[in-house]
Amino acid sequence: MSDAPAMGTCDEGLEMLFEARFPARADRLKLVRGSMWAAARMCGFSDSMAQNIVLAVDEACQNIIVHGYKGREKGEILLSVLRTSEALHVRLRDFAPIVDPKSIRPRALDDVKPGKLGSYFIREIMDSADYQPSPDGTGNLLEMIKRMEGAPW
Amino acid sequence: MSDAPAMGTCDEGLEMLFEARFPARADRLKLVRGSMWAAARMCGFSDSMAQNIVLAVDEACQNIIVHGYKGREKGEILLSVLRTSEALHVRLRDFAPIVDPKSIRPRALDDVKPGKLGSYFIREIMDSADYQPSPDGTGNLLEMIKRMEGAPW
Amino acid sequence: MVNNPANQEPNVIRLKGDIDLEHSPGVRKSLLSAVQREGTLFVDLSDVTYIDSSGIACLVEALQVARADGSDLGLVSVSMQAMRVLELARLDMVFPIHDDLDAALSAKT
Amino acid sequence: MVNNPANQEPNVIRLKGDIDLEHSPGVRKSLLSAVQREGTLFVDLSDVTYIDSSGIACLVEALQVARADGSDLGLVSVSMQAMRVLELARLDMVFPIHDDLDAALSAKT
Ligand SMILES: Nc1ncnc2c1ncn2[C@@H]1O[C@H](COP(=O)(O)OP(=O)(O)O)[C@@H](O)[C@H]1O
Ligand SMILES: Nc1ncnc2c1ncn2[C@@H]1O[C@H](COP(=O)(O)OP(=O)(O)O)[C@@H](O)[C@H]1O
Repeated sequence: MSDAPAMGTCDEGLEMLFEARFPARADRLKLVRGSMWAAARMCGFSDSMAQNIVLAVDEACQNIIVHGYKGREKGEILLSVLRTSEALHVRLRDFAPIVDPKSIRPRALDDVKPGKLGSYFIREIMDSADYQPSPDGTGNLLEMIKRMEGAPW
Repeated sequence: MSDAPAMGTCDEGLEMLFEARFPARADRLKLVRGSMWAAARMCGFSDSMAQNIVLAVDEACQNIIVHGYKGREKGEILLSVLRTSEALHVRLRDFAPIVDPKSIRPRALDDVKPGKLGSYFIREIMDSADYQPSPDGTGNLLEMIKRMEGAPW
Repeated sequence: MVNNPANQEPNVIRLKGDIDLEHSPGVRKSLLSAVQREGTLFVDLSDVTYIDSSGIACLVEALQVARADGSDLGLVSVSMQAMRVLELARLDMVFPIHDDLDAALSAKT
Repeated sequence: MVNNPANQEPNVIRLKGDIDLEHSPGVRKSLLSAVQREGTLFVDLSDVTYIDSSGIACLVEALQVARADGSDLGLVSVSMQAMRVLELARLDMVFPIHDDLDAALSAKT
Protein backbone atom coordinates (compact mmCIF):
# COMPACT_ATOMS: atom_id res chain seq x y z
CA MET A 1 0.00 0.00 0.00
CA SER A 2 1.60 3.28 -1.00
CA ASP A 3 1.74 6.17 1.41
CA ALA A 4 0.27 8.63 -1.08
CA PRO A 5 -2.28 10.90 0.63
CA ALA A 6 -5.24 12.63 -1.08
CA MET A 7 -8.23 10.69 -2.28
CA GLY A 8 -11.86 9.90 -1.52
CA THR A 9 -13.01 10.55 -5.01
CA CYS A 10 -11.10 9.45 -8.07
CA ASP A 11 -11.41 9.00 -11.82
CA GLU A 12 -14.68 9.27 -13.77
CA GLY A 13 -16.85 10.59 -10.93
CA LEU A 14 -16.29 7.40 -8.95
CA GLU A 15 -16.30 7.82 -5.20
CA MET A 16 -14.08 5.42 -3.26
CA LEU A 17 -15.87 3.60 -0.44
CA PHE A 18 -12.88 1.53 0.66
CA GLU A 19 -10.00 -0.55 -0.60
CA ALA A 20 -8.66 -3.74 0.91
CA ARG A 21 -5.46 -5.64 0.30
CA PHE A 22 -5.08 -9.21 1.50
CA PRO A 23 -3.12 -12.40 0.89
CA ALA A 24 -4.78 -14.68 -1.67
CA ARG A 25 -5.75 -17.34 0.87
CA ALA A 26 -9.05 -19.04 1.61
CA ASP A 27 -8.96 -18.00 5.28
CA ARG A 28 -8.89 -14.28 4.42
CA LEU A 29 -12.15 -14.13 2.48
CA LYS A 30 -14.26 -13.85 5.63
CA LEU A 31 -12.36 -10.67 6.52
CA VAL A 32 -13.66 -9.00 3.38
CA ARG A 33 -17.25 -10.24 3.33
CA GLY A 34 -18.46 -8.01 6.18
CA SER A 35 -17.03 -4.85 4.64
CA MET A 36 -18.44 -5.74 1.26
CA TRP A 37 -21.90 -6.26 2.73
CA ALA A 38 -21.80 -2.93 4.57
CA ALA A 39 -20.64 -1.14 1.41
CA ALA A 40 -23.51 -2.63 -0.60
CA ARG A 41 -26.00 -1.62 2.10
CA MET A 42 -24.51 1.88 2.05
CA CYS A 43 -25.39 2.03 -1.67
CA GLY A 44 -29.01 1.29 -0.82
CA PHE A 45 -29.11 -2.39 -1.81
CA SER A 46 -31.49 -4.58 0.21
CA ASP A 47 -30.05 -7.00 2.75
CA SER A 48 -30.56 -9.95 0.40
CA MET A 49 -29.13 -8.19 -2.63
CA ALA A 50 -26.17 -7.10 -0.49
CA GLN A 51 -25.65 -10.76 0.46
CA ASN A 52 -25.76 -11.71 -3.23
CA ILE A 53 -23.17 -9.05 -4.04
CA VAL A 54 -20.95 -10.41 -1.24
CA LEU A 55 -21.28 -13.85 -2.83
CA ALA A 56 -20.32 -12.58 -6.29
CA VAL A 57 -17.22 -10.79 -4.96
CA ASP A 58 -16.26 -13.80 -2.83
CA GLU A 59 -16.57 -16.09 -5.88
CA ALA A 60 -14.37 -13.81 -7.96
CA CYS A 61 -11.75 -13.82 -5.16
CA GLN A 62 -11.96 -17.62 -4.94
CA ASN A 63 -11.29 -17.90 -8.66
CA ILE A 64 -8.19 -15.74 -8.24
CA ILE A 65 -6.98 -17.91 -5.35
CA VAL A 66 -7.78 -21.28 -6.95
CA HIS A 67 -7.27 -20.72 -10.69
CA GLY A 68 -5.08 -17.60 -10.79
CA TYR A 69 -2.50 -18.10 -8.06
CA LYS A 70 -3.26 -21.87 -7.87
CA GLY A 71 -2.67 -21.82 -4.14
CA ARG A 72 0.70 -20.10 -4.31
CA GLU A 73 1.22 -18.54 -0.88
CA LYS A 74 2.63 -15.16 -1.87
CA GLY A 75 -0.21 -13.96 -4.06
CA GLU A 76 -2.25 -10.97 -3.08
CA ILE A 77 -5.58 -9.43 -4.00
CA LEU A 78 -6.50 -5.75 -4.08
CA LEU A 79 -10.19 -5.00 -3.75
CA SER A 80 -11.49 -1.52 -4.58
CA VAL A 81 -15.09 -0.66 -3.89
CA LEU A 82 -16.40 2.49 -5.55
CA ARG A 83 -19.71 4.03 -6.45
CA THR A 84 -21.25 6.50 -8.79
CA SER A 85 -24.73 7.90 -8.21
CA GLU A 86 -26.04 4.98 -10.25
CA ALA A 87 -23.94 1.91 -9.60
CA LEU A 88 -21.59 0.03 -7.31
CA HIS A 89 -18.24 -0.78 -8.92
CA VAL A 90 -16.05 -3.54 -7.51
CA ARG A 91 -12.54 -3.97 -8.87
CA LEU A 92 -10.31 -6.93 -8.16
CA ARG A 93 -6.64 -6.66 -9.02
CA ASP A 94 -4.29 -9.64 -8.92
CA PHE A 95 -0.75 -10.41 -10.04
CA ALA A 96 -1.39 -13.95 -11.31
CA PRO A 97 -0.89 -15.02 -14.95
CA ILE A 98 -3.11 -13.11 -17.38
CA VAL A 99 -6.54 -14.75 -17.78
CA ASP A 100 -8.08 -15.45 -21.16
CA PRO A 101 -11.70 -14.40 -20.59
CA LYS A 102 -12.83 -16.97 -23.16
CA SER A 103 -11.54 -19.71 -20.85
CA ILE A 104 -14.17 -18.81 -18.26
CA ARG A 105 -17.25 -20.80 -19.12
CA PRO A 106 -20.05 -21.02 -16.56
CA ARG A 107 -21.89 -24.32 -16.36
CA ALA A 108 -24.95 -25.11 -18.44
CA LEU A 109 -28.13 -24.43 -16.52
CA ASP A 110 -29.58 -27.94 -16.45
CA ASP A 111 -26.27 -29.58 -15.68
CA VAL A 112 -26.27 -30.81 -12.06
CA LYS A 113 -22.61 -31.22 -11.15
CA PRO A 114 -20.39 -30.01 -8.36
CA GLY A 115 -18.25 -27.35 -10.13
CA LYS A 116 -18.36 -24.26 -12.36
CA LEU A 117 -20.87 -22.45 -10.21
CA GLY A 118 -18.71 -19.45 -9.27
CA SER A 119 -18.58 -17.64 -12.60
CA TYR A 120 -22.27 -18.47 -13.08
CA PHE A 121 -23.18 -16.76 -9.78
CA ILE A 122 -21.10 -13.73 -10.73
CA ARG A 123 -22.95 -13.32 -14.04
CA GLU A 124 -26.36 -13.94 -12.48
CA ILE A 125 -25.83 -11.40 -9.69
CA MET A 126 -23.83 -8.56 -11.24
CA ASP A 127 -24.83 -6.47 -14.26
CA SER A 128 -21.37 -6.88 -15.73
CA ALA A 129 -18.03 -8.50 -14.94
CA ASP A 130 -15.25 -7.70 -17.39
CA TYR A 131 -11.49 -7.84 -17.45
CA GLN A 132 -9.98 -4.38 -17.89
CA PRO A 133 -6.41 -3.61 -18.91
CA SER A 134 -4.34 -3.71 -15.72
CA PRO A 135 -2.47 -0.47 -14.90
CA ASP A 136 0.97 -1.90 -15.71
CA GLY A 137 0.11 -4.80 -17.99
CA THR A 138 0.81 -7.47 -15.36
CA GLY A 139 -1.83 -9.59 -13.71
CA ASN A 140 -5.55 -8.95 -14.01
CA LEU A 141 -8.13 -6.33 -13.23
CA LEU A 142 -11.70 -7.59 -13.08
CA GLU A 143 -14.40 -4.93 -12.83
CA MET A 144 -17.87 -5.90 -11.67
CA ILE A 145 -20.72 -3.41 -11.81
CA LYS A 146 -24.11 -3.58 -10.12
CA ARG A 147 -26.68 -0.89 -10.84
CA MET A 148 -28.46 0.47 -7.82
CA GLU A 149 -32.10 -0.41 -7.32
CA GLY A 150 -34.13 2.49 -8.63
CA ALA A 151 -31.28 3.88 -10.73
CA PRO A 152 -32.63 5.33 -13.98
CA TRP A 153 -31.28 2.75 -16.46
CA MET B 1 -2.49 1.57 -2.99
CA SER B 2 0.65 0.53 -4.82
CA ASP B 3 0.63 -2.29 -7.32
CA ALA B 4 3.61 -4.05 -5.72
CA PRO B 5 3.00 -7.82 -5.57
CA ALA B 6 4.59 -10.23 -3.02
CA MET B 7 3.53 -10.18 0.60
CA GLY B 8 1.55 -12.08 3.19
CA THR B 9 4.26 -11.97 5.75
CA CYS B 10 6.38 -8.90 6.37
CA ASP B 11 8.82 -7.41 8.85
CA GLU B 12 9.55 -8.89 12.29
CA GLY B 13 7.67 -12.17 11.85
CA LEU B 14 4.40 -10.29 11.49
CA GLU B 15 1.83 -11.96 9.27
CA MET B 16 -0.50 -9.62 7.40
CA LEU B 17 -4.18 -10.43 7.84
CA PHE B 18 -5.50 -7.53 5.74
CA GLU B 19 -5.06 -3.87 5.02
CA ALA B 20 -7.78 -1.35 4.33
CA ARG B 21 -7.63 2.16 2.95
CA PHE B 22 -10.61 4.47 3.29
CA PRO B 23 -11.58 8.14 3.30
CA ALA B 24 -11.48 9.68 6.79
CA ARG B 25 -15.25 10.06 7.07
CA ALA B 26 -17.70 8.99 9.75
CA ASP B 27 -19.79 6.98 7.29
CA ARG B 28 -16.86 4.71 6.36
CA LEU B 29 -16.18 3.32 9.83
CA LYS B 30 -18.93 0.71 9.57
CA LEU B 31 -17.16 -0.71 6.50
CA VAL B 32 -14.13 -1.55 8.60
CA ARG B 33 -15.78 -2.84 11.77
CA GLY B 34 -16.89 -6.18 10.30
CA SER B 35 -13.43 -6.99 8.94
CA MET B 36 -11.80 -5.98 12.19
CA TRP B 37 -14.14 -8.26 14.15
CA ALA B 38 -13.47 -11.22 11.86
CA ALA B 39 -9.70 -10.64 12.09
CA ALA B 40 -9.85 -10.60 15.91
CA ARG B 41 -11.91 -13.79 15.91
CA MET B 42 -9.36 -15.36 13.56
CA CYS B 43 -6.71 -14.66 16.22
CA GLY B 44 -8.74 -16.64 18.73
CA PHE B 45 -10.25 -13.74 20.69
CA SER B 46 -13.71 -14.37 22.13
CA ASP B 47 -16.73 -12.69 20.54
CA SER B 48 -16.88 -10.06 23.28
CA MET B 49 -13.16 -9.34 23.24
CA ALA B 50 -13.33 -9.10 19.44
CA GLN B 51 -16.14 -6.53 19.87
CA ASN B 52 -13.97 -4.60 22.32
CA ILE B 53 -11.08 -4.61 19.87
CA VAL B 54 -13.42 -3.31 17.14
CA LEU B 55 -14.40 -0.50 19.52
CA ALA B 56 -10.78 0.44 20.25
CA VAL B 57 -9.89 0.57 16.54
CA ASP B 58 -13.07 2.52 15.73
CA GLU B 59 -12.25 5.06 18.49
CA ALA B 60 -8.73 5.53 17.15
CA CYS B 61 -10.15 6.12 13.64
CA GLN B 62 -12.68 8.60 15.05
CA ASN B 63 -9.87 10.53 16.70
CA ILE B 64 -8.07 10.75 13.36
CA ILE B 65 -11.25 11.96 11.63
CA VAL B 66 -12.30 14.44 14.33
CA HIS B 67 -9.02 15.71 15.80
CA GLY B 68 -6.47 14.85 13.10
CA TYR B 69 -8.14 15.80 9.84
CA LYS B 70 -10.77 17.94 11.66
CA GLY B 71 -13.39 16.88 9.15
CA ARG B 72 -11.36 17.80 6.08
CA GLU B 73 -12.85 15.80 3.22
CA LYS B 74 -9.68 14.61 1.50
CA GLY B 75 -8.04 12.82 4.42
CA GLU B 76 -7.51 9.11 4.33
CA ILE B 77 -6.75 6.33 6.77
CA LEU B 78 -4.69 3.20 6.19
CA LEU B 79 -5.44 0.31 8.51
CA SER B 80 -3.04 -2.64 8.68
CA VAL B 81 -4.00 -5.70 10.69
CA LEU B 82 -1.17 -8.11 11.46
CA ARG B 83 -0.44 -10.88 13.89
CA THR B 84 2.43 -12.74 15.44
CA SER B 85 1.93 -16.04 17.24
CA GLU B 86 1.36 -14.03 20.40
CA ALA B 87 -0.47 -10.82 19.57
CA LEU B 88 -2.70 -8.89 17.22
CA HIS B 89 -1.11 -5.70 15.88
CA VAL B 90 -3.28 -2.93 14.44
CA ARG B 91 -1.59 0.00 12.72
CA LEU B 92 -3.35 3.20 11.73
CA ARG B 93 -1.57 5.53 9.35
CA ASP B 94 -2.84 9.04 8.61
CA PHE B 95 -1.55 12.14 6.85
CA ALA B 96 -2.90 14.70 9.30
CA PRO B 97 -0.70 17.09 11.33
CA ILE B 98 1.71 15.28 13.65
CA VAL B 99 0.11 14.50 17.04
CA ASP B 100 1.83 15.29 20.31
CA PRO B 101 1.09 12.13 22.34
CA LYS B 102 1.17 14.21 25.54
CA SER B 103 -1.90 16.10 24.28
CA ILE B 104 -3.97 12.91 24.49
CA ARG B 105 -5.35 12.78 27.99
CA PRO B 106 -8.13 10.31 28.76
CA ARG B 107 -10.77 11.46 31.23
CA ALA B 108 -10.45 10.91 34.97
CA LEU B 109 -12.29 7.79 36.04
CA ASP B 110 -14.88 9.35 38.34
CA ASP B 111 -15.61 12.24 36.03
CA VAL B 112 -19.07 11.80 34.49
CA LYS B 113 -19.06 13.98 31.40
CA PRO B 114 -19.85 13.48 27.74
CA GLY B 115 -16.35 13.55 26.16
CA LYS B 116 -12.82 12.11 26.34
CA LEU B 117 -13.98 8.50 26.38
CA GLY B 118 -12.30 7.35 23.18
CA SER B 119 -8.67 7.36 24.28
CA TYR B 120 -9.77 5.89 27.61
CA PHE B 121 -11.44 2.92 25.84
CA ILE B 122 -8.35 2.38 23.71
CA ARG B 123 -6.11 2.17 26.78
CA GLU B 124 -8.52 -0.03 28.69
CA ILE B 125 -8.95 -2.52 25.83
CA MET B 126 -5.55 -2.73 24.17
CA ASP B 127 -2.28 -3.72 25.83
CA SER B 128 -0.51 -0.82 24.19
CA ALA B 129 -1.22 2.08 21.84
CA ASP B 130 1.82 4.08 20.81
CA TYR B 131 2.78 6.48 18.07
CA GLN B 132 5.61 5.10 15.93
CA PRO B 133 7.77 7.11 13.55
CA SER B 134 5.85 7.29 10.25
CA PRO B 135 7.68 5.82 7.24
CA ASP B 136 8.33 9.20 5.60
CA GLY B 137 8.06 11.57 8.57
CA THR B 138 4.64 12.93 7.53
CA GLY B 139 1.42 12.21 9.39
CA ASN B 140 1.07 9.63 12.12
CA LEU B 141 1.41 5.92 12.68
CA LEU B 142 -0.41 4.59 15.73
CA GLU B 143 0.32 0.99 16.66
CA MET B 144 -2.05 -0.85 18.98
CA ILE B 145 -1.19 -4.30 20.29
CA LYS B 146 -3.44 -6.85 21.97
CA ARG B 147 -1.94 -10.06 23.32
CA MET B 148 -3.84 -13.19 22.49
CA GLU B 149 -5.70 -14.97 25.24
CA GLY B 150 -3.46 -17.77 26.44
CA ALA B 151 -0.29 -16.21 24.98
CA PRO B 152 2.68 -16.87 27.27
CA TRP B 153 3.33 -13.32 28.53
CA MET C 1 -31.05 6.21 14.63
CA VAL C 2 -34.33 6.82 16.31
CA ASN C 3 -37.43 4.79 15.76
CA ASN C 4 -40.62 5.76 17.55
CA PRO C 5 -43.80 3.86 16.74
CA ALA C 6 -46.87 6.08 17.15
CA ASN C 7 -48.56 3.85 19.73
CA GLN C 8 -45.76 4.12 22.24
CA GLU C 9 -45.35 5.98 25.52
CA PRO C 10 -44.16 9.47 24.64
CA ASN C 11 -41.34 9.33 27.17
CA VAL C 12 -39.80 6.21 25.60
CA ILE C 13 -37.19 6.64 22.87
CA ARG C 14 -36.20 3.58 20.91
CA LEU C 15 -32.75 3.71 19.35
CA LYS C 16 -31.73 1.29 16.65
CA GLY C 17 -28.77 0.25 14.54
CA ASP C 18 -25.23 1.50 15.06
CA ILE C 19 -24.96 4.52 17.37
CA ASP C 20 -21.60 5.62 16.05
CA LEU C 21 -19.80 8.75 14.88
CA GLU C 22 -22.08 8.84 11.82
CA HIS C 23 -25.39 8.62 13.67
CA SER C 24 -24.66 10.16 17.08
CA PRO C 25 -25.34 13.77 16.04
CA GLY C 26 -28.93 12.85 15.08
CA VAL C 27 -29.40 10.76 18.21
CA ARG C 28 -28.09 13.60 20.38
CA LYS C 29 -30.68 16.01 18.98
CA SER C 30 -33.54 13.55 19.46
CA LEU C 31 -32.51 12.75 23.03
CA LEU C 32 -32.05 16.38 24.08
CA SER C 33 -35.35 17.51 22.60
CA ALA C 34 -37.17 14.54 24.15
CA VAL C 35 -35.69 15.29 27.57
CA GLN C 36 -36.71 18.92 27.27
CA ARG C 37 -40.23 17.96 26.16
CA GLU C 38 -40.92 14.97 28.41
CA GLY C 39 -38.73 15.30 31.47
CA THR C 40 -37.91 11.78 32.64
CA LEU C 41 -37.03 9.59 29.67
CA PHE C 42 -36.50 5.89 28.97
CA VAL C 43 -34.12 4.98 26.20
CA ASP C 44 -34.77 1.52 24.79
CA LEU C 45 -31.57 -0.01 23.41
CA SER C 46 -32.95 -3.43 22.33
CA ASP C 47 -32.30 -2.77 18.64
CA VAL C 48 -28.93 -1.11 19.08
CA THR C 49 -26.33 -3.21 17.25
CA TYR C 50 -23.27 -1.14 18.22
CA ILE C 51 -22.47 1.85 20.39
CA ASP C 52 -19.21 3.77 20.72
CA SER C 53 -17.92 6.70 22.80
CA SER C 54 -19.86 9.20 20.70
CA GLY C 55 -23.10 7.32 21.40
CA ILE C 56 -22.30 7.05 25.11
CA ALA C 57 -21.54 10.79 25.15
CA CYS C 58 -25.08 11.53 23.85
CA LEU C 59 -26.60 9.44 26.64
CA VAL C 60 -24.45 11.12 29.30
CA GLU C 61 -25.29 14.60 28.03
CA ALA C 62 -29.03 13.85 27.99
CA LEU C 63 -28.78 12.34 31.48
CA GLN C 64 -27.11 15.50 32.77
CA VAL C 65 -29.71 17.78 31.20
CA ALA C 66 -32.47 15.60 32.69
CA ARG C 67 -30.97 15.57 36.18
CA ALA C 68 -30.32 19.32 36.12
CA ASP C 69 -34.11 19.62 35.67
CA GLY C 70 -34.95 17.17 38.45
CA SER C 71 -35.83 14.45 35.91
CA ASP C 72 -33.91 11.30 35.04
CA LEU C 73 -32.90 9.13 32.09
CA GLY C 74 -33.15 5.34 32.30
CA LEU C 75 -31.76 2.73 29.93
CA VAL C 76 -33.91 -0.24 28.91
CA SER C 77 -32.99 -3.61 27.32
CA VAL C 78 -29.29 -2.88 27.16
CA SER C 79 -27.51 -5.26 24.75
CA MET C 80 -24.36 -7.15 25.76
CA GLN C 81 -22.15 -4.90 23.64
CA ALA C 82 -23.70 -1.70 25.02
CA MET C 83 -23.44 -3.00 28.59
CA ARG C 84 -19.77 -3.80 28.10
CA VAL C 85 -19.15 -0.29 26.81
CA LEU C 86 -21.06 1.24 29.75
CA GLU C 87 -19.00 -0.87 32.14
CA LEU C 88 -15.74 0.12 30.46
CA ALA C 89 -16.80 3.74 30.94
CA ARG C 90 -17.76 3.00 34.58
CA LEU C 91 -21.22 4.34 33.75
CA ASP C 92 -23.18 1.17 34.51
CA MET C 93 -23.77 2.46 38.04
CA VAL C 94 -24.61 5.98 36.90
CA PHE C 95 -27.64 5.26 34.67
CA PRO C 96 -30.76 3.54 36.01
CA ILE C 97 -30.86 0.32 33.97
CA HIS C 98 -34.07 -1.69 33.44
CA ASP C 99 -34.46 -5.18 31.93
CA ASP C 100 -37.48 -4.22 29.88
CA LEU C 101 -40.04 -1.48 29.35
CA ASP C 102 -42.56 -2.92 31.79
CA ALA C 103 -39.95 -2.88 34.55
CA ALA C 104 -38.93 0.66 33.59
CA LEU C 105 -42.48 2.05 33.53
CA SER C 106 -43.46 0.41 36.81
CA ALA C 107 -40.23 1.61 38.49
CA LYS C 108 -41.22 5.12 37.42
CA THR C 109 -44.57 5.17 39.22
CA MET D 1 -17.88 -26.91 9.94
CA VAL D 2 -19.63 -29.94 11.24
CA ASN D 3 -21.27 -30.20 14.59
CA ASN D 4 -22.83 -33.48 15.65
CA PRO D 5 -24.21 -33.78 19.16
CA ALA D 6 -23.94 -37.37 20.43
CA ASN D 7 -27.67 -37.74 21.08
CA GLN D 8 -28.68 -37.13 17.50
CA GLU D 9 -29.91 -39.40 14.73
CA PRO D 10 -26.82 -40.83 13.05
CA ASN D 11 -28.07 -39.93 9.58
CA VAL D 12 -28.39 -36.23 10.42
CA ILE D 13 -25.38 -33.97 9.82
CA ARG D 14 -25.54 -30.48 11.26
CA LEU D 15 -23.40 -27.90 9.49
CA LYS D 16 -22.56 -24.61 11.12
CA GLY D 17 -20.83 -21.30 10.43
CA ASP D 18 -19.55 -20.23 7.03
CA ILE D 19 -19.37 -23.05 4.47
CA ASP D 20 -16.84 -21.30 2.26
CA LEU D 21 -13.60 -22.01 0.44
CA GLU D 22 -11.84 -22.35 3.82
CA HIS D 23 -14.23 -24.87 5.36
CA SER D 24 -15.66 -26.75 2.36
CA PRO D 25 -12.86 -29.34 2.15
CA GLY D 26 -13.64 -30.51 5.71
CA VAL D 27 -17.38 -30.43 5.08
CA ARG D 28 -16.93 -32.45 1.87
CA LYS D 29 -15.10 -35.22 3.71
CA SER D 30 -17.71 -35.38 6.48
CA LEU D 31 -20.59 -35.49 4.02
CA LEU D 32 -19.07 -38.15 1.79
CA SER D 33 -18.12 -40.42 4.67
CA ALA D 34 -21.56 -40.00 6.25
CA VAL D 35 -23.29 -40.86 2.97
CA GLN D 36 -21.12 -43.93 2.57
CA ARG D 37 -21.81 -44.99 6.16
CA GLU D 38 -25.48 -44.11 6.53
CA GLY D 39 -27.00 -44.12 3.06
CA THR D 40 -29.79 -41.56 3.09
CA LEU D 41 -28.66 -38.41 4.88
CA PHE D 42 -30.25 -35.22 6.21
CA VAL D 43 -28.10 -32.13 6.27
CA ASP D 44 -29.32 -29.56 8.80
CA LEU D 45 -28.39 -26.03 7.71
CA SER D 46 -30.00 -24.07 10.58
CA ASP D 47 -26.67 -22.81 11.90
CA VAL D 48 -25.12 -22.07 8.51
CA THR D 49 -24.36 -18.36 8.33
CA TYR D 50 -23.01 -18.32 4.77
CA ILE D 51 -22.63 -20.73 1.88
CA ASP D 52 -20.85 -20.23 -1.45
CA SER D 53 -20.29 -22.28 -4.61
CA SER D 54 -17.69 -24.45 -2.90
CA GLY D 55 -20.21 -25.34 -0.18
CA ILE D 56 -22.95 -26.01 -2.73
CA ALA D 57 -20.51 -28.21 -4.67
CA CYS D 58 -20.01 -30.41 -1.56
CA LEU D 59 -23.76 -30.86 -1.22
CA VAL D 60 -24.17 -31.71 -4.90
CA GLU D 61 -21.33 -34.22 -4.83
CA ALA D 62 -22.72 -35.94 -1.74
CA LEU D 63 -26.20 -35.99 -3.31
CA GLN D 64 -24.82 -37.67 -6.43
CA VAL D 65 -22.94 -40.29 -4.43
CA ALA D 66 -26.09 -40.98 -2.39
CA ARG D 67 -28.34 -41.30 -5.44
CA ALA D 68 -25.85 -43.54 -7.27
CA ASP D 69 -26.33 -45.89 -4.29
CA GLY D 70 -30.12 -45.67 -4.32
CA SER D 71 -30.08 -43.38 -1.25
CA ASP D 72 -30.86 -39.67 -1.06
CA LEU D 73 -29.69 -36.45 0.60
CA GLY D 74 -32.21 -33.99 2.03
CA LEU D 75 -31.66 -30.45 3.25
CA VAL D 76 -33.25 -29.29 6.52
CA SER D 77 -33.87 -25.77 7.93
CA VAL D 78 -32.34 -23.98 4.97
CA SER D 79 -31.51 -20.34 5.82
CA MET D 80 -32.59 -17.45 3.59
CA GLN D 81 -29.05 -16.93 2.29
CA ALA D 82 -28.55 -20.64 1.54
CA MET D 83 -31.96 -20.85 -0.15
CA ARG D 84 -31.11 -17.88 -2.35
CA VAL D 85 -27.85 -19.52 -3.38
CA LEU D 86 -29.62 -22.83 -4.12
CA GLU D 87 -32.18 -20.94 -6.21
CA LEU D 88 -29.46 -19.05 -8.09
CA ALA D 89 -27.89 -22.45 -8.88
CA ARG D 90 -31.32 -23.82 -9.90
CA LEU D 91 -30.80 -26.57 -7.33
CA ASP D 92 -33.80 -25.79 -5.14
CA MET D 93 -35.83 -28.35 -7.11
CA VAL D 94 -33.04 -30.93 -7.13
CA PHE D 95 -32.60 -31.45 -3.37
CA PRO D 96 -35.48 -32.62 -1.15
CA ILE D 97 -35.92 -29.65 1.23
CA HIS D 98 -37.57 -29.99 4.65
CA ASP D 99 -38.67 -27.23 7.03
CA ASP D 100 -37.32 -29.01 10.10
CA LEU D 101 -35.93 -32.31 11.32
CA ASP D 102 -39.32 -33.71 12.36
CA ALA D 103 -40.65 -33.12 8.86
CA ALA D 104 -37.53 -34.67 7.36
CA LEU D 105 -37.57 -37.79 9.55
CA SER D 106 -41.29 -38.40 9.07
CA ALA D 107 -40.99 -37.87 5.28
CA LYS D 108 -38.32 -40.57 5.32
CA THR D 109 -40.55 -43.25 6.83
N1 LIG E 1 -9.29 -15.76 -12.09
C1 LIG E 1 -9.20 -16.84 -12.95
N2 LIG E 1 -8.01 -17.21 -13.45
C2 LIG E 1 -7.91 -18.27 -14.28
N3 LIG E 1 -8.96 -19.02 -14.68
C3 LIG E 1 -10.17 -18.71 -14.21
C4 LIG E 1 -10.36 -17.60 -13.31
N4 LIG E 1 -11.67 -17.53 -13.02
C5 LIG E 1 -12.26 -18.55 -13.68
N5 LIG E 1 -11.39 -19.26 -14.41
C6 LIG E 1 -11.68 -20.44 -15.26
O1 LIG E 1 -13.10 -20.51 -15.46
C7 LIG E 1 -13.62 -21.77 -15.01
C8 LIG E 1 -15.02 -21.59 -14.40
O2 LIG E 1 -14.92 -20.95 -13.13
P1 LIG E 1 -16.06 -21.14 -12.03
O3 LIG E 1 -17.37 -21.04 -12.70
O4 LIG E 1 -15.82 -20.18 -10.93
O5 LIG E 1 -15.98 -22.65 -11.55
P2 LIG E 1 -14.89 -23.47 -10.74
O6 LIG E 1 -14.06 -22.46 -9.98
O7 LIG E 1 -15.74 -24.33 -9.86
O8 LIG E 1 -14.11 -24.24 -11.77
C9 LIG E 1 -12.59 -22.28 -14.04
O9 LIG E 1 -12.62 -23.70 -13.94
C10 LIG E 1 -11.29 -21.76 -14.63
O10 LIG E 1 -10.82 -22.59 -15.66
N1 LIG F 1 -5.47 11.51 16.36
C1 LIG F 1 -5.46 12.62 17.13
N2 LIG F 1 -5.00 13.78 16.65
C2 LIG F 1 -4.99 14.88 17.43
N3 LIG F 1 -5.43 14.93 18.71
C3 LIG F 1 -5.91 13.81 19.24
C4 LIG F 1 -5.96 12.60 18.50
N4 LIG F 1 -6.48 11.65 19.29
C5 LIG F 1 -6.76 12.24 20.46
N5 LIG F 1 -6.43 13.55 20.45
C6 LIG F 1 -6.57 14.51 21.59
O1 LIG F 1 -6.84 13.76 22.77
C7 LIG F 1 -8.08 14.17 23.37
C8 LIG F 1 -8.79 12.99 24.01
O2 LIG F 1 -9.32 12.14 23.02
P1 LIG F 1 -10.56 11.19 23.35
O3 LIG F 1 -10.32 10.56 24.66
O4 LIG F 1 -10.72 10.25 22.21
O5 LIG F 1 -11.81 12.12 23.55
P2 LIG F 1 -12.65 13.07 22.59
O6 LIG F 1 -12.39 12.58 21.18
O7 LIG F 1 -14.04 12.86 23.03
O8 LIG F 1 -12.14 14.45 22.84
C9 LIG F 1 -8.86 14.81 22.25
O9 LIG F 1 -9.78 15.75 22.73
C10 LIG F 1 -7.75 15.44 21.40
O10 LIG F 1 -7.38 16.69 21.91
